[in-house]
Amino acid sequence: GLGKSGYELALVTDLGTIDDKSFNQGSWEGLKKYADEHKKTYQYYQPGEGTNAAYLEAIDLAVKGGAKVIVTPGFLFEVPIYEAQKKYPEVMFVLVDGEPHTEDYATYHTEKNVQPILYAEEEAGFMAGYAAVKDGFTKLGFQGGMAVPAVIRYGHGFAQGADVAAKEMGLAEGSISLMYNYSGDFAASPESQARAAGWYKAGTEVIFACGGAVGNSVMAAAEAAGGKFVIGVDVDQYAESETVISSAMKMLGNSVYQALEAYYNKKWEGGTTWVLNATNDGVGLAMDNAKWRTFSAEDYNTLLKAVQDKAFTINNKSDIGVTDLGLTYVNITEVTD
Amino acid sequence: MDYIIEMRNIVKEFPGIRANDDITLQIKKGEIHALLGENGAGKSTLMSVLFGMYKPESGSIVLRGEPVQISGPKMANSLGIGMVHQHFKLVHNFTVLQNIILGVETTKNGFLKMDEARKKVMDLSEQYGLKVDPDALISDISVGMQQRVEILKMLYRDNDILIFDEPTAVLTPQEIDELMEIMKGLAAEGKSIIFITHKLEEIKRVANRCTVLRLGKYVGTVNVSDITVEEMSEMMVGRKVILDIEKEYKEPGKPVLEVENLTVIDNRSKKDKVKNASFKVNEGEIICIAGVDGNGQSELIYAITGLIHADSGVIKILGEDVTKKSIRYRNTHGLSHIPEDRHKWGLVLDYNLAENLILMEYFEDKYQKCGFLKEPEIIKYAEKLIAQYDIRSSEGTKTKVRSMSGGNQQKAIAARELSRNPDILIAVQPTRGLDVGAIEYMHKEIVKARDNGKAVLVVSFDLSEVMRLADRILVMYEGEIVADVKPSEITDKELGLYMAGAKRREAI
Amino acid sequence: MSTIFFLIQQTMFFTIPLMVVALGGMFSERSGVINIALEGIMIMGGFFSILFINVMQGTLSGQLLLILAIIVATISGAAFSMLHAYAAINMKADQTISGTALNMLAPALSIFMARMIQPSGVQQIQFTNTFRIEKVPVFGDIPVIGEMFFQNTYITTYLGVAILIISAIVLFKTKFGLRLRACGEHPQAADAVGVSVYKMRYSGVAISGMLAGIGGLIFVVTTSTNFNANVAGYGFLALAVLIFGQWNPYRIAGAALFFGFMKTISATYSSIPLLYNLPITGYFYKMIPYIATLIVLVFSSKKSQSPKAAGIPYDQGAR
Amino acid sequence: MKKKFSLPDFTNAAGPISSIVAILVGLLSGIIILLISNPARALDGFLWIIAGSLMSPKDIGNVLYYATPIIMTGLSVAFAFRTSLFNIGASGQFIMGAYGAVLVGVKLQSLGSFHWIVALLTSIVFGALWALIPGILKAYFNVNEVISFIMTNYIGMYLVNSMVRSTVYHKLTNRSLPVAESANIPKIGFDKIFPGSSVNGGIVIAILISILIYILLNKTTFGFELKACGFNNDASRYAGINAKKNIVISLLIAGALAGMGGGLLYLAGSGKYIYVEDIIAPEGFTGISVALLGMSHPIGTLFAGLFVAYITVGGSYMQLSGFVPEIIDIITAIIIYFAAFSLIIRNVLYKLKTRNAGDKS
Ligand SMILES: Nc1ncnc2c1ncn2[C@@H]1O[C@H](COP(=O)(O)OP(=O)(O)OP(=O)(O)O)[C@@H](O)[C@H]1O
Ligand SMILES: Nc1ncnc2c1ncn2[C@@H]1O[C@H](COP(=O)(O)OP(=O)(O)OP(=O)(O)O)[C@@H](O)[C@H]1O
Ligand SMILES: [Mg+2]
Ligand SMILES: [Mg+2]
Repeated sequence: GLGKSGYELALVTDLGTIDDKSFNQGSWEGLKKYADEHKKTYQYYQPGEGTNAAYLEAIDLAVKGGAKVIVTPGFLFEVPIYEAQKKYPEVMFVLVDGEPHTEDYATYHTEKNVQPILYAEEEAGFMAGYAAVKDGFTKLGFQGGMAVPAVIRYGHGFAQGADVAAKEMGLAEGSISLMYNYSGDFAASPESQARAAGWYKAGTEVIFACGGAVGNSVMAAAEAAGGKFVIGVDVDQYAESETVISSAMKMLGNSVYQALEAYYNKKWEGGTTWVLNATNDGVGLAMDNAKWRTFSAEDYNTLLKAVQDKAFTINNKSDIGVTDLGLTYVNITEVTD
Repeated sequence: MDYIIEMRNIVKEFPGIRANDDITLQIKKGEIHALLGENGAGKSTLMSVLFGMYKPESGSIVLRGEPVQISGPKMANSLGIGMVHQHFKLVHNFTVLQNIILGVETTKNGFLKMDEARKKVMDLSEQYGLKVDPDALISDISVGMQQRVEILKMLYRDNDILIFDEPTAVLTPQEIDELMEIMKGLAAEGKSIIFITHKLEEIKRVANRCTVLRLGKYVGTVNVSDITVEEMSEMMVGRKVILDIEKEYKEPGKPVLEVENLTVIDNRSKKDKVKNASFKVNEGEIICIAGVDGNGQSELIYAITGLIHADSGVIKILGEDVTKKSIRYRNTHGLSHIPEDRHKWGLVLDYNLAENLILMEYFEDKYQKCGFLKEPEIIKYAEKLIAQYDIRSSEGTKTKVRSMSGGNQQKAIAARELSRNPDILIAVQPTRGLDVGAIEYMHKEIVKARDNGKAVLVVSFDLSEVMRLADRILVMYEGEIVADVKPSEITDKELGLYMAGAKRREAI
Repeated sequence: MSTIFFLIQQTMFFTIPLMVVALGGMFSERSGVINIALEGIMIMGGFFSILFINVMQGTLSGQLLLILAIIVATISGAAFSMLHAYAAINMKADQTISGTALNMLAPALSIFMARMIQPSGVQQIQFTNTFRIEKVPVFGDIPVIGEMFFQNTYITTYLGVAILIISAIVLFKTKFGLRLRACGEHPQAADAVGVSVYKMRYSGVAISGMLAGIGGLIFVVTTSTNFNANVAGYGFLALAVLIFGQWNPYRIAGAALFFGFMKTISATYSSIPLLYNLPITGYFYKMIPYIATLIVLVFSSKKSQSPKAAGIPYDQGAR
Repeated sequence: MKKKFSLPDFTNAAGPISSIVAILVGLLSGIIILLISNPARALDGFLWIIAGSLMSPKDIGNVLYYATPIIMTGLSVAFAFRTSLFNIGASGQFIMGAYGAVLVGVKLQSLGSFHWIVALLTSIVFGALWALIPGILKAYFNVNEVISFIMTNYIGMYLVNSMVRSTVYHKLTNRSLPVAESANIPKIGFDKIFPGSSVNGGIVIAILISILIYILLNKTTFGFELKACGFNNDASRYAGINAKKNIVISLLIAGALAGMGGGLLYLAGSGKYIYVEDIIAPEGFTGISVALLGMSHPIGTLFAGLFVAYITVGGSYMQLSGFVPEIIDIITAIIIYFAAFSLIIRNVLYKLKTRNAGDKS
């Protein structure tokens, strides 16, 4: 009886695991929540290696396992889903963080059975940077993980938010300092701990930690430094460390949940991309457990409204460098590779 | 009875061989008892059984009238049995003192107490005339001193049954004399000694009784005073052995190997190991280099064969300067070398016999074509050598050399080096550890090479070998050649004086 | 000045786990057993001790919890290392093979067990760090020294230093150390004077297991707030430190310090203006510790000597 | 002794036999682990492991595809073992080779049908050159190769990351650009035989190289020298062999093999890119396992690589029964652990043989 009993809902992980504190985990939690509430069988699959072919194989496996809906978190699935959407027209795909296209980016095409979800991470990052400066911080840090588009958008938004806030507050040009780095991995390591410790030592007050478990190393450094803070990412990370002052969130779980709900309620919107941003509550700043000194819930609501109303133009290009953003109030020290 | 130790009907098997087959050995208190037998006769095995390192398949051991089960060296020690092994068991980077106390350390609160140990060692050293430097590293001291350390190890443990497995194979004549005296002294104190050696005259000199083994079986026990050396060797081998070499005088031909003003400096100590040495070896001549181990013989040979480079001087083979040439070049231009340490240099133990037999020639056109080995040719050649030199092994050409006996390993090297038809044959300690039968064979081969007009250079610490083989003798002392004599013109005693540095030739 | 204090403190985070694990490896190799399984043992030690902290942190916290966790790490590391000891000593196995197997087994096993044990089925194990010492009483107030060594630290740092001193004493001043070294150099000699080679080798491997287990815990506690079945290759780096340190406790400490300092420089150069302003790329800084180690080795390796019998199974019958 | 009849030569067959015993023990422990984690589906899970990779031509094709790079890194490690050197640095050589292949694959598009050959040759050269550093350090400065390999693994990883970023970087995805179609290794019809899988001509190359290495080691004077150096460095010097040169050459070849592994994988046309991430390529460490399971014999390594790929593909199917794929790693680790016991198994076989021989005489 090989493969008789199936799993209706499936998730295929990319290079990370379902507890990577990032999009795999967020998506998995949404899927699990829906499945538990609605008594659906579910399973996740790990591909054999990080190639398009291997992702496709894992999708084959999920289909073989009886999947009706397959959630694929991460832009790495853009090309595999482009293939899979035609290969399995009767299977639904939820593509988180990406849109199907060919390998050379020449053709973008989304079939009816694919629900792509994109997030305006730059808006979440923007709000975090804005709030930090408004809260009185002038020495900021951004610690990304691998320089993938979502991480880059968070970081660029963060820098822009800080810039706007500084301008509003009438601070001098260049008065906000920003240490800026991508660690190159998503793992906790002594290197990331030491780098953050160095920044804190040199005066940095708050670091936006945006790279899965890299954040845990930043938190360890913040705890050691004393009186230093961390801004978490993706989900509200307040529980992971005393030093987490707030988190820039994208509602991964929610959106996956919603996509599944739409499917089972026959309201599937496949074929068109959901862009989740501040306007539709797809991204935001965690305020419930926030420890801002002066930045209040009211301030946040004002900010959120402004972002929703597109009062700011936020650059969301991920193929430029942070110094190309042309910021004047933020003095960026890019720790490049 | 009044035997201090009796091994009764001991049987010990290894995979495929019965190394001890129903052997009985009885030792009296205070006697020196020699154990005699060919290579592989089972002497070391029997002693390992006594020392608790092997568990025999059957048989019993009775110690001071009580049957005992010796479970290991630790127990053997506590029963008063000590052993100087054929291959010394010393930790090379420990000091003399550390080696002596290892296993019976005195401690206080878990920390080593070296002072007491040092005093006891120095006392023993004085009492028995066993001179050692307690703080020297084993790797820095001579083989003779290492042996004294081994003996001190036994005395330090208050052992009164002492086993010496081939202790003289590595010693100089003077050191052998000293050892003999020490052994006699120990016996006189009431200690019982088992003495393994291949040298019959040594047995004659010190032993009271002698037990002979052959092919793992007990042959008999005799009073040494009742028997001649010839009878003993016949008992051991089962036939008559002729050790005296028949060598006819030959007029030496033209020089083959010429060494001029050779100096070798040790990299580490910066001392010169060979000082300004000059000599010639001619066609049809055997030159023996005598001397105490560690006086530069090894370095001299290494420099000639190319294993280390000479710091100054010239080496010529057949008139050609090879001082700067590679090892391979020398090997292919007339030089053959039977090295002193057959396991370190002479053999690739994990290669089979055939592979070892072509080790110096695998690259010749006979054995390869376009870089591919010609297997049939190699096997054919190996089989020829095996037959010609009577190399015994379990699986012929396919035998892993590691599993062969020392004697046969030596034969394999000799076969390989002699069959290359060299102009100059260098043999270092060619008979070390071999039994009389094998020595006889080896000597014959060396003389045959000389008679065929080869130049032969032999290095040996064994004076009787030197006297027997040499057409001319060079003595090395502290890196210098201090004598150049004919064996007929010198006595053993005089040679010993040269070797000890007490005498040097007037001028060159 | 404060930059120097900072660099010293950070250097300790790299140095202490590397040194402790390398010292563990030293005991194993000095007894004659090559231990490339250090990485795997670190992972197992980290796994069990962090799991212990995770379970107990509701009821306990602070130094007591850390000390208990250290004990757990010690025991679990020692227990796991027995697999290597059994293979290497009793089964006379190729020590590289069994070490490789354990390095492969440890992460897979700890992910598997974490998923089995934890109700949420995740592989990461969370913990709250309640172990940092802001300032050691009395010592922390000593000028200069206090700030350098007794502020913002962990007891594991002092544990590491204690392990170094004890290791050196045990190795060079005790009967145990003498016998252990003899077994790694010339086991036949040790056996012939009644030293049990098996026992000494088991002890050596067990100590390496204990120290590597502790090292795994130290590594995780000081650098993260969760455990994810890896120690970032530090077991292999510790192996390199062991060789670099030529199997000698003091040299190992020196090698670990050197490497830790280089690592600190490469990770924190961005906050040291002098270094940040040099025209050197970040990737080059990342490579510096490894390149520097190679260069130092070129000048120091000529006379390097490993324990003679390390890696060779001891067979009583063989000669 | 006369031979009337004799047992098959178990002492020579002992290698394969002990590997097979290890595999059986490993699989047995796998069943136990499956039973512990979910007894109800353990049998299912186990059947997947055994048969999952034989279910369709696609799966068989994928076994061959996965086997290709690890056979190469396995050969690399095994080859160095033959000269008594522990190539724990195959990861660095592998990624260097991968970079060389990708560089040529992306940049030199005008090469036409030679493109893949040049790309592959570049990977060989890059891998070889990367192993040259530890080789020279070992031969001429006595630097322990284990430590320099570990160091060059890290240096290689950072260097490749840095070079990818400055030469063939795709910023949107933080990885290397895709190689040109012409740089992919020809499928030589495998896409027809094993449709849907990623297998390509690379496996044929890997098999040919295994055989080539076997011949090189066992039939040539060069192999004779290399092995002699590995077994006994002093004796080979005595025999006039240039041991230093051989260390360097041996590591050059080992590096070339690992680098070629990188080339074969990244030119496979399966959509593999070099990610700019600070993680050491795992293929090098898998190579150690494969070499050890294959008893450092080139042909053994070939089969060991196929076997590891076989249970890995089967293991991914096991997820259908709700098991995590880490179980495969556990099983493989156990297999390798028991493979280390081969000496004991060999001795048992030897005893059986000699007892038998003894009875007859
Ligand atoms: N550990 C062992 N395993 C297998 N066979 C052995 C072992 N030790 C000795 N033998 C065999 O037992 C026989 C006796 O060997 P032993 O070493 O006792 O001889 P010996 O009389 O001391 O010789 P020698 O004069 O060369 O020292 C030899 O044939 C040898 O091959
Ligand atoms: N592990 C082993 N397995 C099988 N046989 C062995 C083993 N060790 C030693 N032998 C056997 O022991 C015998 C003696 O070996 P050994 O090397 O001691 O020879 P030897 O004549 O004493 O030489 P040496 O001059 O080096 O002392 C050989 O016949 C060899 O076959
Ligand atoms: Mg003997
Ligand atoms: Mg002998």
